[in-house]
Amino acid sequence: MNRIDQTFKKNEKLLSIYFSAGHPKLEDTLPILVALQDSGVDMVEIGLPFSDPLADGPTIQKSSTCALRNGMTTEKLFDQLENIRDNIHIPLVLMGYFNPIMQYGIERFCQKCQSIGIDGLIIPDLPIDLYHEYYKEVFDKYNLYSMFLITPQTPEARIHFIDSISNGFIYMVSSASVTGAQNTFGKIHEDYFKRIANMKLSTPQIVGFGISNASTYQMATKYSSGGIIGSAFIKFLEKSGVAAIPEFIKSIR
Amino acid sequence: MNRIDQTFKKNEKLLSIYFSAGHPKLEDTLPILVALQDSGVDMVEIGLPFSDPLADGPTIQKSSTCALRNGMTTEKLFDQLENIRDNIHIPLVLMGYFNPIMQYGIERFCQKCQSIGIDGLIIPDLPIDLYHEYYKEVFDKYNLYSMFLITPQTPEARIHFIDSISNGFIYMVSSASVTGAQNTFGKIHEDYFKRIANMKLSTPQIVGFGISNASTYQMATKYSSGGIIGSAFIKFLEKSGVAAIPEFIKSIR
Amino acid sequence: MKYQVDEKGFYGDFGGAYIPEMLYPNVEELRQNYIQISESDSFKKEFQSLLTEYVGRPTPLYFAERLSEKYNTKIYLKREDLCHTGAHKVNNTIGQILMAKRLGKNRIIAETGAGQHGVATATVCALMGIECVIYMGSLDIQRQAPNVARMKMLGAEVKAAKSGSKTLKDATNEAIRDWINNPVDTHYIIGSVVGPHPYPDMVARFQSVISAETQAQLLEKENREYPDHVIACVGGGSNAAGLYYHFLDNLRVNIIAVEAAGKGIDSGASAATSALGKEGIIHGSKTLLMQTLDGQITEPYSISAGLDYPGVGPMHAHLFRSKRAEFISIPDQEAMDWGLTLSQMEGIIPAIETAHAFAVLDVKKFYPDEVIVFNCSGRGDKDLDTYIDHFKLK
Amino acid sequence: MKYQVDEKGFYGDFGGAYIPEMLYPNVEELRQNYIQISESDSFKKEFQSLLTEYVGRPTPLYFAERLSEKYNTKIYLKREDLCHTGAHKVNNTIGQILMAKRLGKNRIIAETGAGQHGVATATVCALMGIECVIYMGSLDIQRQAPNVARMKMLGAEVKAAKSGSKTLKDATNEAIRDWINNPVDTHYIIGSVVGPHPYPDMVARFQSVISAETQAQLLEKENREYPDHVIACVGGGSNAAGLYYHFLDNLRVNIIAVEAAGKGIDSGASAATSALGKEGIIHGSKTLLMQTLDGQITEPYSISAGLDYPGVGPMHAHLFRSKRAEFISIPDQEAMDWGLTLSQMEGIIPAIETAHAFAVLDVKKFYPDEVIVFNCSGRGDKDLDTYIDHFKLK
Ligand SMILES: Cc1ncc(COP(=O)(O)O)c(C=O)c1O
Ligand SMILES: Cc1ncc(COP(=O)(O)O)c(C=O)c1O
Repeated sequence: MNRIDQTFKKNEKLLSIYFSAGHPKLEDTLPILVALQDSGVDMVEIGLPFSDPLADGPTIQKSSTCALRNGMTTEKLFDQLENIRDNIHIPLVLMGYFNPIMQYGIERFCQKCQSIGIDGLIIPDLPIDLYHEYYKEVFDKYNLYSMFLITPQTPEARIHFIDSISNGFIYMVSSASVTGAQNTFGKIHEDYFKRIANMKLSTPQIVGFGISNASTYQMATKYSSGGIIGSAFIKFLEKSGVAAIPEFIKSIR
Repeated sequence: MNRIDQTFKKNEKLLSIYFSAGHPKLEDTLPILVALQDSGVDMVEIGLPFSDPLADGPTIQKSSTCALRNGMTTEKLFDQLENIRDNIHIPLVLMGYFNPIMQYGIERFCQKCQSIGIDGLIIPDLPIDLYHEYYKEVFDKYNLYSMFLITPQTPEARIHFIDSISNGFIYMVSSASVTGAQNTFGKIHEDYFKRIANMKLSTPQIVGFGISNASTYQMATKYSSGGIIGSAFIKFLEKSGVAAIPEFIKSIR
Repeated sequence: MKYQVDEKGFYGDFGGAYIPEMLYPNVEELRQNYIQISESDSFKKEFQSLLTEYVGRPTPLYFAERLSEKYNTKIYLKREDLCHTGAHKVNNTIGQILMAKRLGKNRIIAETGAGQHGVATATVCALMGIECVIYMGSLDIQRQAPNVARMKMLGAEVKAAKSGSKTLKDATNEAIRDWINNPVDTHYIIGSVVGPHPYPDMVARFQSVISAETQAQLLEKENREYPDHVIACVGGGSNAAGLYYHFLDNLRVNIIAVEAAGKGIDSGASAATSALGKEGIIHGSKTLLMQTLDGQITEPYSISAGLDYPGVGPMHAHLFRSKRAEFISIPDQEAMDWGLTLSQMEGIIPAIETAHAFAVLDVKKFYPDEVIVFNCSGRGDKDLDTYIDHFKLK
Repeated sequence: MKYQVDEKGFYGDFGGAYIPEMLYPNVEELRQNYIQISESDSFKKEFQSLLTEYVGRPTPLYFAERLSEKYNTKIYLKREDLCHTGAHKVNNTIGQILMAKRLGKNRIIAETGAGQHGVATATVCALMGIECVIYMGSLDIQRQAPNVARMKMLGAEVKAAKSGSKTLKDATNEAIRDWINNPVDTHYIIGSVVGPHPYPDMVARFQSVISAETQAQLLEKENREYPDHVIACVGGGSNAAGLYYHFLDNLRVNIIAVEAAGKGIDSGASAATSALGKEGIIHGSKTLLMQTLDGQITEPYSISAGLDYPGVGPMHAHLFRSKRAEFISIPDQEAMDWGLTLSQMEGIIPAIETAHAFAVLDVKKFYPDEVIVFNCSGRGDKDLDTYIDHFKLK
C-alpha cells in the first residue's frame, strides 16, 4: 500500500508541509525533511524548483528562484534524496512543473522516483485530462500517485471525474489564487469546504494555498482530511532557519 | 524733380547705404544719417524694422529685432525724421515690409513720407504686380517712388515690364539670396551684371545684397549705376559705432 | 458668396501673393502649372494610387458610439489619424512631391510646427529619393521630440529656427529664406493652407480628399451626402479646409472652426487668430493675423505646436469675415482634457491639435438627430510627453 | 500534412493546454465557445465592422518600388503598420474583446512585450468601457516608454513584472497569475499565437484577416491569389500566423519565418527559438522553447521587445519541424540597419520587430518575377529612442 494511503488510514487530519528543494541553502533538503518528520508532520511535498512557476505567488517564486541560483537541478535533487528512505518514513510527494520533468524524460523521472521511494507527484500544469490520456500509464507502471487540484470554480461534474480517477488525495485549493499565505479564511471559504465535504468524494481532500497558522489550519481541516502549508512555512524558514522548524509545527497544531 | 533722379543725374556711380532705424540705439537715426551724408554717401535706405523680415539674412534680422526691442515703431521713426530735411539733402528711401505699412494705413503712410521729404519706398514683399494694380495710384499721388527688385532668376520679359513701370532705380539683387555680405563676386555675378547692363534699360540699376568692401563695390558698379551696402555696414556700425562711419565709407571708395 | 479662391488668388479680401521678387519665378511657375498638372490624368492616377496604396486611404468615417451616447447626438470621426505618418498632413505632401517632380525639382524644403508636416514631407522625400531639409522652431524641436527623431530616421536634415518665438512662424520664415537662397532646383512644400497663392488653394485641393470621402461615406451611412456640422481645428487650416472643401457651398452644412485659445484669449498667451487678429500680411498672404498696432507680428501661444501660429489661411479668414463659418476658441486645459476623454472613451489618443476640436461638444448643444463630423486630424503619439506631464501619468 | 490545429488543440506534436486546474474553467469555457461565437453572424458582422470602421482595414498591400528595384524582384508590404494603434496586434484584441463581452466578462488582463499588444488591448477596453490591467516586464517598460504612456492615457493600469528577465515571458507569467486569482469575471487577452489551446488557434483566426486581404489584393495586382514567398517576423508568431494562414496548405507558397538572433545565435544572448529551442512547455502550450538541459526556461535576448520571447507558438513549432516553413534568424545589428533602410528607401519607419523580416533580402536570393509579401507588422514610433541611440541620430 502506498504510504499516502497508509497515512490517511492512520490520521484523522493530516498536516503536510511544502518547501522548495534547495532553499534557503542547496543542502537543506535532508535537514528540513528530518526536522519535519521529527516535528510530527504527516507528509511532505518537496518542490522541484522551476524558472517560471506560474501557479505560485511571490514567496514560492522567490524560493524557487533562489534554489535555482543555489544550483538546484533535478539530478541534484535526486542525488540528495537517493537514500532518503533510510531516515524518512512519512510519505513524500514531489511537486514540480511539467517542463523539467519532460526534459528529464517522463519515464526516466518516474522510474527514479520509484527507486528513491517517492510516493506521488503533483504537477500543477499537467491537467488531469492530458495526464489521463497520455501519461497515466507510465505513472501507474512505477506505482506513482498523481494528485490533482480542485478549486472553488471547478464544476461539480469535473470534481466527480477527478475523484473517480484520482489516487492519494485531492488537492483542494482554498480559494481562487496562486499560492500565498492568508491570515484568515472567511465564510466563502467555509461554504466551499462544506460544499466539497458534502459531495462525499471517495478520495480524501487536503486543503492547500492560504494556510498560515493554527486558525486557518483548523478551519481548513474542519471539513477536510488535512492541510498543506507552503508559503507560510517558507517565510518562517527564511527568517528562523531549519533548527526552528519544530517551533513552527508546534504553532500549527 | 525727385531727389533720386537728381542724384543719378549728378553721379556716375552711386553709393547707397542701408541701416535699420533704431539700431544700434533707438536715437541713432539722425546721427547716422548726418554721418553718412557727411562722408559723401549719395543715398540712404532707412529700414523700418519688422518682426518677420523674411527676405533678410541674419545680420539685418538681428538689427531689426534689436531696433524693435529698443522701442522703434513707425510713429517713432516718423517723429525722428520730422525735420530731417533741415539737415539732410541726399535722397532718402524707406525700406520696410508691407504689413507695418498696411497697419499704419497706406495712404496715411504715403502722406507722411511726402510731408517729411522721403523720396521713395522699397517694400520687398509688395510685388510689382500687386503694387501696379492696387497701390501705385496712392504712391503717385504723394510723389513717392517705389523701387523694385530683380534677381538673376527674373525672366527677361519681366525685367522689361519692371523697367517700364519703375521710377527711381531698379534694385538689382546680386545673387539669389537673402541679404548678407559676401566677400567676393565671381564670374556668375559678373555675367549677370553684364547681361542686365546689355539690356539697356531705361531705369538705372543699383546692385544690392552682398556688397561688403571696395572690391565688391567696384565690381558691382562696373556695369551698374551704383551699389547698396547693408549687412556689412550694420556689422561695422555694431562694432565701431556711429563716430567711425566716415572710416567705413572711405574704405569703400 | 463664393468661398473658393478667385482667379487672382484671393478669397474675398484675403489671399494673394505678397512675396519678395526673389520668390517670383518659383511661385509663378507653380501658379501657372498647379491646376493643369494636378488635373492631368497621369497626376490624378499617381496621386490617388499613392493615397490608396501608401497612405492607406480612404480613412474610415467612424461612428463614435460612446461619445454619441454621452452627448446625445450622432458623432462621426474622420480618421485622418490613421493615415501613414499619423495625420492628414501626408495628403498634401504626397500631392506636392508629385508636383515637385513634375516641375523638375530635386530638393525639398519645408517648415514644421508639430513635426507632423515635417515627418510627412521627409516621408515622401524618402519615398522618392529626394533631398529634404526641414525647418522647425527650436522650441518645437523640444516639445515634439518624437517627430524630430522620425524626420532624422527618414533621412531628412532638421534645421532649428532660433528667431522670434522659435515656433512655426519662425520656421516658416527660415524656409522662405532657404527658398530665396535656392531658387532653381528647390520646391518648398508648405504644410498648410497658408503662404502665397497658389499654395492655399493647392493645399486645400490636395486635402479635399477628406471631404470627398466623407460625402461618399455619409451617403452610405446616413443616406445623404452631407452632415449637419463639420468641425475641425485650425492652425494654418489645412485639415479644416480638407474637411470643409466640398461643403463650402452647401449652406445646410454648418462649419465650425476651432482655434487654440492657449492660456485664454485675454491672457496674452493665445493663438486664437480670429478673435485676436486683424487683417495683415504673413508669409506672403493677406489674412487675419495677430499683430501689434504697429503691424509687428505677435508671438502666439498654444500648448499644441501645430496650432501655435499667429495667422490662419486666407480661406479661413474669408469664412470668418463672411460668417460662413463659426469660430470657437478652446483653451489648453480643455483641449488636454479632451485628449484624455477621447482616449478613454473611444480608444483614440488624439493629437493635442485634434483634441481642441472635440472640446466644442462642451461648448455647443447639438440635437439628437444631427450628424456631426469631426476631423480627427492626427494621432497623439507625438504628444505623449506633454500629456504625461500634464496629467502626471508617470 | 495538416497545418491547422486538430480537435484536441494540437499542431502535430505541439500545442495542447498544459494549465493549472485553476485556469480550467476559463480556458474550457473559451474552448467550448470560441468557434461557435466567432463564426456567428452577429460576431462576424461586429468584428468586420470594427476592423473596417475603427482599425482602418483593409490595410494596403503596397508595392515597394525602390526596394523592388534594388533587389530586382517584386516586393509587396502588407501594411499592418497602418492599423489603428500601429501594429497587427489590434486585429486580435478587437476579436477577443468581442469574445470577452459575449462571455460576460467585465475585466481584461493582458501581457505585453513591445507594448503594442498592451496598447491594442487598452484601446479596445477603452472603446468598450471595460477595466484593463496590462502586465509588462520592467525592462520593457523602460525600453518601450511611449507605449507605456499610451496605455496610461487609455486608462489602463500597467503593472511591472519584475521576475526573471523582466520581459515578455515574465509579464505573461504575471498575467496568468492574475487570471488564476480572478477566475470569474476576467478574460485574459493573450497577444500572440501562444498559450494554451484554444488561444493559438483563436488568435490565428483573428489575425487571418491579413492573408485573406492579401489574397484578394494579389488577385487584383498580380492576377493570382498567392505570392511566391510570405515573410514575417516571429516573436510569439501572431503576425506571421496571420500572413501565412490562408497559404498554409498552398505548397506553392514558400513560408519564411524570421526570428531574432539577438547578439548572435551562439552568443548566449538570442531569441532564435527554432535554432536554440527544444520541445517543452511554456505558458500552457507544448512547443519549441529555449531552455536549459534541466528544463529551466532560458532568458532570451533581442533588441526588440516584441521578439524577446523564449518560445514560439505551437503552429510555428509545427511549421518548423515539418519543414513547411523556412526559419531564418537575424541579429540585432542587421535588423537595426534595415529599420533605417526601410525608413530611407520607402518612407516607412518599421518597428524593430518588423525590420527583422526585411533583412531576409540580404540573406536569400529572389528571382525577378517572384512575388514576395512581407508583413509590415508595425510602425517604429515606439522604437525611436532605440533607433536614435543606435544610430547616434541626436
Ligand atoms: C494633427 C494635426 N492637426 C492639425 C494641425 C494644424 O494644422 P492645419 O490647421 O493646417 O490642419 C496639425 C499641424 O501640425 C496637426 O499635426
Ligand atoms: C510590430 C510587431 N511585430 C511583431 C511582433 C511580434 O509578435 P508576433 O510574433 O505575435 O507577431 C510584435 C510584438 O509586440 C510587434 O509589436
